[in-house]
Amino acid sequence: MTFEPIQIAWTLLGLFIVFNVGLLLTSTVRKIGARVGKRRGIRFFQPHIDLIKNYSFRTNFSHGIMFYLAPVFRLTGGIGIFVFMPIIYGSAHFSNFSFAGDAILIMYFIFFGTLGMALGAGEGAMPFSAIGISRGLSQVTAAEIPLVLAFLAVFIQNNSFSITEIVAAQQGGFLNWTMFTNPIATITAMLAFLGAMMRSPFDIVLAPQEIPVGPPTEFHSSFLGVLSTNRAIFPIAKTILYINLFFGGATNWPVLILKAFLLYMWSVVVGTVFPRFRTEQSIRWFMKYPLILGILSILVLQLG
Amino acid sequence: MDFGLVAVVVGFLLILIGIWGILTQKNIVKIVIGFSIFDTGLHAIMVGIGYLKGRTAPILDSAVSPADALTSIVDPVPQALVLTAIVIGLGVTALMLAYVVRLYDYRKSLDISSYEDLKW
Amino acid sequence: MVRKIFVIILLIGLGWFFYGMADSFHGSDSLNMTASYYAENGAEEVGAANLVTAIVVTYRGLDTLGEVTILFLTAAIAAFFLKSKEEFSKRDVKPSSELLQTAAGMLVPLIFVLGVYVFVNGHLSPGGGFQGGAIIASGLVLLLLSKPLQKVNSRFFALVESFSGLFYVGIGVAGIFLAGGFLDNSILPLGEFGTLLSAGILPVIYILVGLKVGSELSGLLTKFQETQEEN
Amino acid sequence: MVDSILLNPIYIIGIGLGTSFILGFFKSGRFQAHPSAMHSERIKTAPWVLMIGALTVMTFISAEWLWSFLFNGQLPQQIYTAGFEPPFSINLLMGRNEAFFTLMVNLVGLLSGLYLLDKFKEMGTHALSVYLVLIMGLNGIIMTRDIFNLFVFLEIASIATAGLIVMTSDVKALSAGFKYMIATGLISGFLLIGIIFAYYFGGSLNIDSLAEANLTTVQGGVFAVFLIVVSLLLELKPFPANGWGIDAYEASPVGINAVISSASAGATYYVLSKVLIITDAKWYAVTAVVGIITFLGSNLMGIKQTNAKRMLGYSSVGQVGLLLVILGLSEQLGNSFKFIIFGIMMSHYLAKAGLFWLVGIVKTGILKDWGILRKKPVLVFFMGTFIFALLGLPPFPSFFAKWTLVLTLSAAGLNLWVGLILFGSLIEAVYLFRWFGYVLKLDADKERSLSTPFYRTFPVWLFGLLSYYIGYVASVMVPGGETLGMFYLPLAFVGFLFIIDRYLPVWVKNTLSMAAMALYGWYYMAGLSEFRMLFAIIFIGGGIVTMIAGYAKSGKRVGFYPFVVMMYIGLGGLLLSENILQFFISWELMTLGSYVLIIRGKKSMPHALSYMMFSLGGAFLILAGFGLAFAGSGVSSISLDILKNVTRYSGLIYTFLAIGFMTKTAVIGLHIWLPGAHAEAESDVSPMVSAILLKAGMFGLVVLMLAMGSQSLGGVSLPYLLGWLGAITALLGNLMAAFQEDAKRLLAYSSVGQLGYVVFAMAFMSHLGWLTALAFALNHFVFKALLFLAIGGVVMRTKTKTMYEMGGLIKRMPLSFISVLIGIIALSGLPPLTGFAGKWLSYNAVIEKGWYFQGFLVSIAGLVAFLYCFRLIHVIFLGQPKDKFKNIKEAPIAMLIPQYILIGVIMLFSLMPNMVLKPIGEFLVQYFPDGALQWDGGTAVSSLGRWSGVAIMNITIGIFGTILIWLLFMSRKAVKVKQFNIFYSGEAPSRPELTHYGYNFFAPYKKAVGFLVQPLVTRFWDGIADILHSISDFVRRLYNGNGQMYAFQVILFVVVFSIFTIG
Amino acid sequence: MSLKDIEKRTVIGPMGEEIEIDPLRDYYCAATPDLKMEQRKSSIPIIEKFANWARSESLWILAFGTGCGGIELRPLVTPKYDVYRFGIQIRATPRQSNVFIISGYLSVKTLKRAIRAYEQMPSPKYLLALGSCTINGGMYWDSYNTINRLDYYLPVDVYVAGCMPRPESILAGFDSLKQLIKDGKGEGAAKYAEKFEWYKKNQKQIIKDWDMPDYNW
Repeated sequence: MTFEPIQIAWTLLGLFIVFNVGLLLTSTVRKIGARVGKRRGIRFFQPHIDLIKNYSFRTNFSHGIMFYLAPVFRLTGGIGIFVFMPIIYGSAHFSNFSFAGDAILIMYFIFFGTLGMALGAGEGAMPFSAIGISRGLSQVTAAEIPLVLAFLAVFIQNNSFSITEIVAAQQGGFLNWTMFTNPIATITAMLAFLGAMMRSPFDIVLAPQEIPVGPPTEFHSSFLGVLSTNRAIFPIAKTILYINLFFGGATNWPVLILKAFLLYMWSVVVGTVFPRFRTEQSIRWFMKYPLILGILSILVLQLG
Repeated sequence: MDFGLVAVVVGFLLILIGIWGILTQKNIVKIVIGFSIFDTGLHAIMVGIGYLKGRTAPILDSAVSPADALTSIVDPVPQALVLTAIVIGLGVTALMLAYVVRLYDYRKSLDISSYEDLKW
Repeated sequence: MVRKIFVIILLIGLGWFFYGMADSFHGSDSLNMTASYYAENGAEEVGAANLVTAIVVTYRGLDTLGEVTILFLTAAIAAFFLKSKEEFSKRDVKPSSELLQTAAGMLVPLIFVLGVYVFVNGHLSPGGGFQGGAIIASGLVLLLLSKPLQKVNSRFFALVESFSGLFYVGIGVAGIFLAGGFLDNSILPLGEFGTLLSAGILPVIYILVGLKVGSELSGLLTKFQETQEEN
Repeated sequence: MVDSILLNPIYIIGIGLGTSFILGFFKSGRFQAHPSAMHSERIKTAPWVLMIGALTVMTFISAEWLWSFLFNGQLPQQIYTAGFEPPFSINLLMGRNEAFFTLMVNLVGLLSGLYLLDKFKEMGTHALSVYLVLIMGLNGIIMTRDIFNLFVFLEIASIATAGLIVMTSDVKALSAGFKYMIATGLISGFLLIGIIFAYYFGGSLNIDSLAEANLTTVQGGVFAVFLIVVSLLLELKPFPANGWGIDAYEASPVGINAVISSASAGATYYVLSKVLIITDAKWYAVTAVVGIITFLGSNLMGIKQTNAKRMLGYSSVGQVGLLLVILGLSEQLGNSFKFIIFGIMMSHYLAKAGLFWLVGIVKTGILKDWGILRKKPVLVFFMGTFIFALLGLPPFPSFFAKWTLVLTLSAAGLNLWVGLILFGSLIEAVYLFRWFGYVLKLDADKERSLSTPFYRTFPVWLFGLLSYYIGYVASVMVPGGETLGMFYLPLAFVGFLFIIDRYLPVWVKNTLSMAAMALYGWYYMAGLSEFRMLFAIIFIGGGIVTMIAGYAKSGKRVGFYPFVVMMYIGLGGLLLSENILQFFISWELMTLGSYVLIIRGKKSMPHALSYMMFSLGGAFLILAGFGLAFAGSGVSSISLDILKNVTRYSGLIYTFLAIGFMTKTAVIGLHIWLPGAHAEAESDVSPMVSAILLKAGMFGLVVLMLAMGSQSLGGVSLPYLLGWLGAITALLGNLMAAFQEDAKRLLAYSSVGQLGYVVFAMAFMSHLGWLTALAFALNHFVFKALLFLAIGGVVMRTKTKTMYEMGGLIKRMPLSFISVLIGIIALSGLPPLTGFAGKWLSYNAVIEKGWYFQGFLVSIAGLVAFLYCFRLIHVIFLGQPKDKFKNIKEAPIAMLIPQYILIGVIMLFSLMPNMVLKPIGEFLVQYFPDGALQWDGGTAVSSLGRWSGVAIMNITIGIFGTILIWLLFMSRKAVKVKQFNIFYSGEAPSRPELTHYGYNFFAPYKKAVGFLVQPLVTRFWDGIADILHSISDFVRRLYNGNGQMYAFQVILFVVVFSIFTIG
Repeated sequence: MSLKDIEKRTVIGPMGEEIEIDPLRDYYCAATPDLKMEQRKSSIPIIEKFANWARSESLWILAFGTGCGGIELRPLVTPKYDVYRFGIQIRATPRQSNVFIISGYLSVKTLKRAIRAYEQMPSPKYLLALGSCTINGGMYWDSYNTINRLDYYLPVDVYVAGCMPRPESILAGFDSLKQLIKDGKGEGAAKYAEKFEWYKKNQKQIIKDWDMPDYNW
């Protein structure tokens, strides 16, 4: 596929939509949390205000070059995932730059942001952020175990890495979504999804009481602004990836937003029910049930 | 009565006695004596080997003329060899005794087991 | 005690082996190939009456040279090996008994004469250089026993020993140029069979060997005597 | 040399005896028989000069004869004594063998005589004559053809040796001499019985006529033959019954030791080969069995030794055992028997004498304080030469001999013998290299001076240079030797480097070696085929780049450059070799060079020893594999493609060669040498060893797999096994790396993991698998060299390797930070850089091949790689800077230049991956046609997905740039704050050390997954080492030092021997 | 952080050389707040008004409870008062918060931590003082170790009277703060930067063990 400049405009549009959807999703989730506590909760555009406030701080200071670049790495990671993935099946405009790579690229691009964040937190010389980073990395790599197995199952099933082909295979009724053709793989993927979403039971990384907000402690004003921009885009981009691989992708924006919202809710619901894991508990947990399920999902394919 | 066989058998017995002496005696002088018994047994065998029944010593004098030497003398070669062997035996024993003297100078003990410095 | 049992077992094994050898030996009735050759033409090739001496000195001359070297070796090793005690001469040992002294006075010259006779006509009658040398040495032992204090000049023995050895090798090397090969005795004419001056250079060699053995053994004995301790 | 005036050999005997008798004339200096000479008056040097003169004449005669045999076509000459034909008188023979052996004996006699000058002065003229008679006796033994005369000369030699042992004149020597006399007395007794019975049955005393009488068929003759053979064997100190020999070695003065170990062992050995002709085939087999038991037994016991002379005693008894084995198998070896004997005998002869002389120079018997030898580097060089010659490493004759031995034995199907011989030499290598390690590393007490007068060093010099010359001669004579031309020029350059090594500064030598390597690469490597060119780039190109770091060092670095160049010659040789001989020589040269490089590190002695043991073990496995291939392929050529048409044992060959190569790629189980060796090596050696040397093993696997395809052994398909092995190594290697506290050890374990990944990818035997492997090899070289150089620079500045002691170095060493950052991005496979290409290709290969679970393991290993990468960069560069490193400077410029060249290379590969992957793909199509990768423009399209390195790089930079501009605009004047300006809940931190989180960085991971990385493999190998040590300790108790015990053992040997042969 | 920790010391470097360490100089940035940056306003008034609006509508309070007023803040997040509606949130780190509530008497020791926390917040930042003890020392006005006028040490934007005001009055305080910010008069940080020496003199007068740099970034 040749690369026309107009494609950039469409991608920016897609990005803007996802950015706003992300912010709104976070506010709706916090509103639901408040409603559960019989509180009216925040205004649904409060995240927007917080973002603008963060950008409008006057003074800031930097711990060093890597601290300065960490938010840039982080946001590049977030946007990169969105950019390299076809969002809306069928529309050429919204398949962004997916010609550059396939699902493997996205799987590994997630770590680009993590590395940047980790380096910035490290440069901040704040011991607690370093502890947060070490916990975060351990958990993320442990969460990768079921993720790799689930993704492998999908790639084997469709005998292709390119997301468009995988989504194409799932069109025509929800019965041939991967959720139904290979349910075990989907369950494993969903468990892995929890690990990556930084929500309890796997939120020890940002545990407010123990280490003040973990890695991003030292980030403030515009640095924090860039980070929270990524906080909006990155979860949604990952959810889109899961939608494309397991839940039949989306042919139009409303379906996409609905599915994203439901998947997002899955991690929120589990979060409110389960208490927080210690890091080695989460590692051991990922090496128990999700691992067995993942192996099963591949064996099912091989035998079936 | 074949004296050759007698000599050989006696020689072997002497060798066994000599070896018994070497292996069991603790006193190094007795070991050296064991060695000389061993040597004597050896020389007995060597001489015994050369013996031919009913023949005389290989000296060509009035009794044995050079002409009929072939049928009347004993095999001279082992006797020549035994001469050399005896002298070698002597040399070895003399050297061993010299060792015994020097060992005694150092440790004032004749027991073989007190000279076990070099081991393992 | 356990060691003795092992040794007995070992000797039984060895004995069984020797028994095997012994009963494989059942005497031969005729001379074998080499012995018969010596018997036939030993006399006129070498010209020595005593065939054993013929073999010892000429046919297997190298062995005898080896012989002499071994003796020389033993003497040399003993020389640099046994340190003589400094206070040798001051030993207060009591003189030997009267009987021994007079008997030694009489017998020693006789023994020396016998020794010389044995190695001079070694090629005629039984005996030869080694036996003669040994007899001389035994005479010396008698001498040493009888007069313990009497100092014997070992320098003399060393000189005799070296001279005779050197001459022996000289004769051997001469054999290459003058006669058939190394240690060949036909440097001198074989002479008339049975007489004293027969068998070419053989008697000379045997005399030299006799002198050498005699001086070496006596040197050795004096060496042992010097290292005697009082106790 | 006009052959007419050839001196009659009998003069050797004549002069020997004559001079010793003349020596009798001189007043025996030491102890004047006459009591008047109280003090021990020094003898004038006249008698000594006389003896040396006699010895020179004797050497001249044998040299003259050997010369005429070799070049003037002289025929063997019989020498008759007493003017009569042989059976009736003693005859001597001067053939080619006799000339060779007499020259050996006389030469070592002359040199030892020279060596023992001060000892002789002390002992007096008698010792001189005894010594001269000993040498004359040995000549007699070799030349005589009469069995009784042989007995006489044997007696002369043993009595003279017994006498000379006592020259050190202490109670140890005396007791050793006495035991020696007891044992030799018994042996000569048995020999005499044997001779007299042989005469009785055979009818004559001449060996040739006894041979015709073929005694073994005569009824009693077997006994005679048995006794003769057993006593000659006993004379050679066979294993169970050689306590007396070992004590003699330990006690006697060093010059005499040299004579005993080389001259008399050689002479007695030749006698045995002479006498064996009167026996039949059974006795040859028996000799071989006794030989192999001696070889294994004495080498095994050598392990536990702490005294130098006793250890060398064990080693020389072992070598004689090896000679017996070869003699025993002589007719299976056929016409190459002579060459093998020549090779092994010469190197044993030269090396043993040389090592004994060195013991004399260093004067201390205890191995551990041999560090003093480092005061004279030349002597260290020669000691290395002798040890390598003894063990059969390349430039020396024993290497070519062992090579031909293994080939001919495996061709003859005697694989068990090959195994035993190689196992024995491996054990011998253990204690010899340990000793060499003590010399190089242990610090000796400074004030002890090392006196090296000329008369003591000249013999060492002569024999050292001789072993090189004989090595050259052997290299010409070995079958296939003519193809070794490619090594002469490079090795000459190494020699040149040795010479100038002590005089030129580092930068001259560095430029010189780099120029030479560039030339070597250009001249030899121009026409290489595809994948060898890839490896050439890694080996030679990479070598040059990493050597730039050498400029950072100052001073002279004696002994570094010759071995660096030797290593690269070995690596280059691997690529250039067409036949297995060239391949094996290059492999050994590379191991040799890298061993010396590794041992230069401060605490690297134990690691270098384990490195050498694994490499040698691997090399012997490869040798055995080549032997089997040579036998299995039927055709008698040694070209590399015999691997292609192997008919028999193909599974076994594949396993041997694969394991041999994998000792170099440090796969799990064979990896314990790697962390120590790479971590302790110097800062510019580690990149070379880690990034380049490991690829040699990979190159070997490439050659093996391309030639033999996928084999199976016992029903199990080997590539499948390799696949699992590679995957497990990748995971465990990376996991172990994640828990290391020492930076270089972390990188070393990461190399284990990465190489496991390569082995895994190659095991696919599919186009994509191999494409991944080769692309990854190139990547691994680039980023591993980069990381090691960067960390080397940091370690050079901070003088510590423990990570948590460092911290916050980004502020002081920004350039190193950047190179480590790029290094870890490439290593962990993050998209924009080249690492991702490897990851993507491996996913394609896994799905296409169907090895899902191994693929899963490898991808998890990749993630764990990300963990330790971050740990490396965080704990060293980020976090709190420590007081100690407040004003350290940036890494030296010489270390930075290669780093930034490598970064350029990474960027180039990331931007244009097709530049690398397309040519490799085209090459691989010949071997693995299906599943190739299509390329349109910059995008690689496989059957499963697509990947365009260029597009990803551009898009990422695009996004990164826009966000960076946005952030720069938003936070313009950010204040630069320092390390304690952090939010510490209202408090302020007290000291940097307390606020740096680095120690046990992945504690939760260790709690959860710790059980996977228990050091099982290390415990396994330590267990084996302990077993060997305990066996050695148990067996050596056999020699309890009691003379009677030794006599008992001698007779036991005779009885047991008789049961086996005649029973 | 005790006085002992800021003493000068010498350390041996990797090459064995002596290194002079002065903790105050080496560990802390010596810069003082830049007045121009503190008073930086966007050139276009409409953007500044919008920014002020956003700043007022998203007040992140630094969790720093001193004295008895702290307990009053907890009910704010309960359903009864629910300050989230007004965009007010409690943040754990000063780096990310712009409102600092001092809710009780300030002993000299707590003052030191309060100063450090206040200075670590990015500006614009606002200080809310609750209760009489904070404002003028209250019943502890004559105690030996509490401060009497908070304003001498830190620029206070809004005072909320009451001997610990109830949540409703705190909400009223917030409203007046929001109004203050919207009118562009929330310039406490600028005042602090302007009269920096004066503030520092007062602070050093009362805090004897001054072991901090002048301005804690």
